[in-house]
Amino acid sequence: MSAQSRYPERVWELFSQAPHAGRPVMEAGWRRGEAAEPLSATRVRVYLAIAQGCIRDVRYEVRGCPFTVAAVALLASRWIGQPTDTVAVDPRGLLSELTAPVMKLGRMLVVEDAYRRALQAADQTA
Amino acid sequence: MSAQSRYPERVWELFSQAPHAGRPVMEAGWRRGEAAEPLSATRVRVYLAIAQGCIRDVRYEVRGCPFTVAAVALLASRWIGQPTDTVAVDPRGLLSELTAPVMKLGRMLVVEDAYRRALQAADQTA
Amino acid sequence: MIYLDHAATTPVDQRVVTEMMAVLEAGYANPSAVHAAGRLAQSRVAQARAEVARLIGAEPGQILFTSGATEADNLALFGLLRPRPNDPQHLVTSRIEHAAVLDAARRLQADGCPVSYVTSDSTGRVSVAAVEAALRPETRLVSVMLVNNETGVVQDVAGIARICRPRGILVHTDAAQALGHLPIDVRALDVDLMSLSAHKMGGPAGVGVLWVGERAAPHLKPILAGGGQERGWRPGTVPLHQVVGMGVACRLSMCQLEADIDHFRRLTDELARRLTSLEGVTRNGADDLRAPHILNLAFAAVDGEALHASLGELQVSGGSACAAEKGEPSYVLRALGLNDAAAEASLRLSVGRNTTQFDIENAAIIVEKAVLRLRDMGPK
Amino acid sequence: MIYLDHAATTPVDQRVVTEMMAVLEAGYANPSAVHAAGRLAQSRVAQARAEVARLIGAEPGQILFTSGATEADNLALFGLLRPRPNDPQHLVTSRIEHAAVLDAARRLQADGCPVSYVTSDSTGRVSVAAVEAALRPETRLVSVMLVNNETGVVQDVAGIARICRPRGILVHTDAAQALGHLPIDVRALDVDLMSLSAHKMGGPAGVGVLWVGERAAPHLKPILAGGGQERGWRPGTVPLHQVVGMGVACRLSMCQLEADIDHFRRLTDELARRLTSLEGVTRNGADDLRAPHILNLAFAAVDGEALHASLGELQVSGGSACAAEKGEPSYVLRALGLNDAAAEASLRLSVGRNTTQFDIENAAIIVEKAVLRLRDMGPK
Ligand SMILES: Cc1ncc(COP(=O)(O)O)c(C=O)c1O
Ligand SMILES: Cc1ncc(COP(=O)(O)O)c(C=O)c1O
Repeated sequence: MSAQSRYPERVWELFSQAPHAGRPVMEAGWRRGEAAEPLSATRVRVYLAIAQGCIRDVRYEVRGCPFTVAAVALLASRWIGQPTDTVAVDPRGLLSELTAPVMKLGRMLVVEDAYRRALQAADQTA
Repeated sequence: MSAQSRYPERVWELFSQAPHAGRPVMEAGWRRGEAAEPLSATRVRVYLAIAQGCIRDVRYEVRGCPFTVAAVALLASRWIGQPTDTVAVDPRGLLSELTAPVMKLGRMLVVEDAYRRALQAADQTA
Repeated sequence: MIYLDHAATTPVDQRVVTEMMAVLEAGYANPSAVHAAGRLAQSRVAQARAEVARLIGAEPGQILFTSGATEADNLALFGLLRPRPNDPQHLVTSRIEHAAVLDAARRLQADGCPVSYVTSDSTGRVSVAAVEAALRPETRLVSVMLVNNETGVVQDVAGIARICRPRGILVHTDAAQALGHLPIDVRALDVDLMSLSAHKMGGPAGVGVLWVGERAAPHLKPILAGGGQERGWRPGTVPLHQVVGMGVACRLSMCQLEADIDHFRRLTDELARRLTSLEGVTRNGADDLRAPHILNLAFAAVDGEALHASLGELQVSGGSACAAEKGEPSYVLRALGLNDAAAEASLRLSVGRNTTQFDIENAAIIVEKAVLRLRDMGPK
Repeated sequence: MIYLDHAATTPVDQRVVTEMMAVLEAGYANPSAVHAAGRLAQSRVAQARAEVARLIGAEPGQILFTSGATEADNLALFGLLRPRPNDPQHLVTSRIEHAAVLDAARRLQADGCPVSYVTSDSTGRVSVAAVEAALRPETRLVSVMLVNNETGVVQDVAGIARICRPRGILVHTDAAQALGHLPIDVRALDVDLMSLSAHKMGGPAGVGVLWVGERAAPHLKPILAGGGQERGWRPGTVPLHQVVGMGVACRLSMCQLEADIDHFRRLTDELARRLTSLEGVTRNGADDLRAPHILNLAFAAVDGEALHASLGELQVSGGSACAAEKGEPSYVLRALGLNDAAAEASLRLSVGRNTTQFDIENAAIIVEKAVLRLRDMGPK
């Protein structure tokens, strides 16, 4: 028995595998959005590769609790391949999808901000 | 280990053997003295066989705690063979001789009374 | 040694020892700690809670572990009654309660809580009418034990609860002597709080329970301050081996309570038959009201201390262990109408699972011999 | 499983288990009962009292058994301070005390006792000067722990006692984390009351001690009411196996304290050496002040919850077990100047007798891997 039994299986998997985590090798051509919450020192940075109105790829950096990491990773997997005008973040939806406690709502808002800002950002033309 | 370890060895021996205990077969010729203390229901009856100013024999009946029984028995052994004008009871002396707790003083006074009354009594001439 | 003092404490059942030992050797961690061993420990605590609950017809969540029935009694009284100048909180209890309740009541009284003490009748029972007569508009709590620890007399706690319920008065019962000796159902009794102790029924000393029903729960305040263990009612690291021990003892009782009761009853009936055949031996407390494991007899025309000193290897109590330590005659027996001397010349004989028919025969012989010798020695 | 949470609770030493089981199986009776088995039990209690006393340089008669350090802490504070309108009884304590002291202090405060809370400096120590500054003419009691349960920092209790003595102020110290980990001498410390717990040093949970020195004894009032056990200060049947277990644990510590300390120190030093070689790892509490068995480290740039979740089979605490249950960041670490996030990203690593060099190597690898992965994942 280990710490994983304290988290829903899905959350644990996303937290421990963190698919798509990392920074793009070359930031040129990626949009970037960042958000933070100082009290818990949560920080999320999202990178989106967008071409022809479509999200080709997602990368992220995150410092946060397992639910936060899971939410960021979940959205990354889900957004890849979507047209930019169909994607959105629903913080309460994330909470219930991950069966996270309500006190995690603040962190889901950080995740939303980071994704939203990345979507609205201009390309990083280096 | 048994109850005896709660009592001084001397007291235990006198209580469990109770030498000279009992009522004389024929009371005629014996003097008798009795004393009681109702709260603890202690009762002591002493019989003295006296001839020519000398205590030839002692018998007693006693309902009382082990210290009381020991005191009555101790005096019986000690008085047998003594001239009546040399015997006496010293309640405080009994306490210390039997290493009894002070709260037993009242019972030693009952013992004293019974012996004193027997000494002062007239012969039971049946 | 013939041990007929099970009402003071019972040997720990071998099956309980085995499970306690397993816990001690496994070295589980603090049940409050967040990590894996802590969670394992928590599930053992939950199991123990369920085992106790099942034996008294309660919910596991209502079982609050304490260091014993003494603490449980204290928690019930101090936890519900807070003396305040402008809010008199009246307590009704009985003169035959265990020292844990009586001393707590006296302390509350000293702090400004009005307390009424109801006495028992000559059968050893606190009558429902007497409790009812003591009730006041400001009565908050009634505390009457389920089985008296000296006479074994079973109290009419259900009857007492019945008159308290419509008045909104909470009812506590100290069931330390009842657990494992009577079927107990908190719903049928309709009480609000119940104190239990493990070491009176084959479990270890140093662990007990306060059962807290839903009417009492919102009002209960803790005595001890500290960590949030036991829903904040009882701080301190929960001693896993102890709690497991109490759980196992209750589980065992669950499956052999009827057999235990038969066994206890047969032994005490036999002992009573033998000893009451002596002259001047009377029962303290009505025979048809007594719990199966306790027999209390008064011996006329012998000195109490001499009687106790004459029992050799037979181990019994005069009164409760606590009263015995103080060397005072039993207040419970005096409430029955006995004087000091008669109370002291009484024996409480209490049996347990390991007591045999042979023990009873030998005990009867020892007591009979002692009584006859002392009477023989006494003034006729 | 690698268990580095000995400050929460230690496994019971096998030698202690063996002696406890012997007691449980022998089925000794209630130590208060007057008969032979009771007297035998009493002599075992007396022996245990002497064994605890010897380890702290006290007299056996001053050892008061309780259900643990929580109850001992409560008894010290509630037992000495009685809030009264016209007699302000001021308490000085620290912000880094265990919940048992802090919650008791808060309760006293709510009941009308003025309380001053002294904070620790960034080394984790409560300075003597800060305590002195908090003293008032009406100060009755100062309560400062001997070893903090989160940082392991040893407090200058002797220094604090030195300034209290001439003012006639009583001094209590919670030594739950010190017993078995430091040499303790109540005379040298010159304190008046000391709380101890068995399950922090190889003994069973559910038993502790309040040592009561001669200056405090005349003033101490019991919390619990009931039978006259423990000189009237602590009613309830004394749980013999528990008390014997604590005695044995103290006896063992008496003869191997130096070896234990060496062992603990070597292990935590090694762990500190390995982990502080990582960047952004700092000690919580000054290293030269810490008890040998506890190491508390802060890890920069990682999320605390994620760190704890990443430790796999390594079992440690963030703060104390009690604080962890509430899910609040440690108030002790915040007193050191850490913010919430930094306090949460801290690990308390505590070792025991059975911890091996191999455990330490593996623990270091687990922590290092977790920290590097989380940092790698985080924004650079
Ligand atoms: C009726 C009753 N209540 C309470 C107690 C105290 O129980 P414990 O020893 O568990 O504190 C006892 C036993 O001494 C008892 O007989
Ligand atoms: C410093 C300190 N005091 C008191 C306690 C409480 O001890 P116990 O679990 O014996 O009640 C602990 C342990 O939790 C502690 O570390």
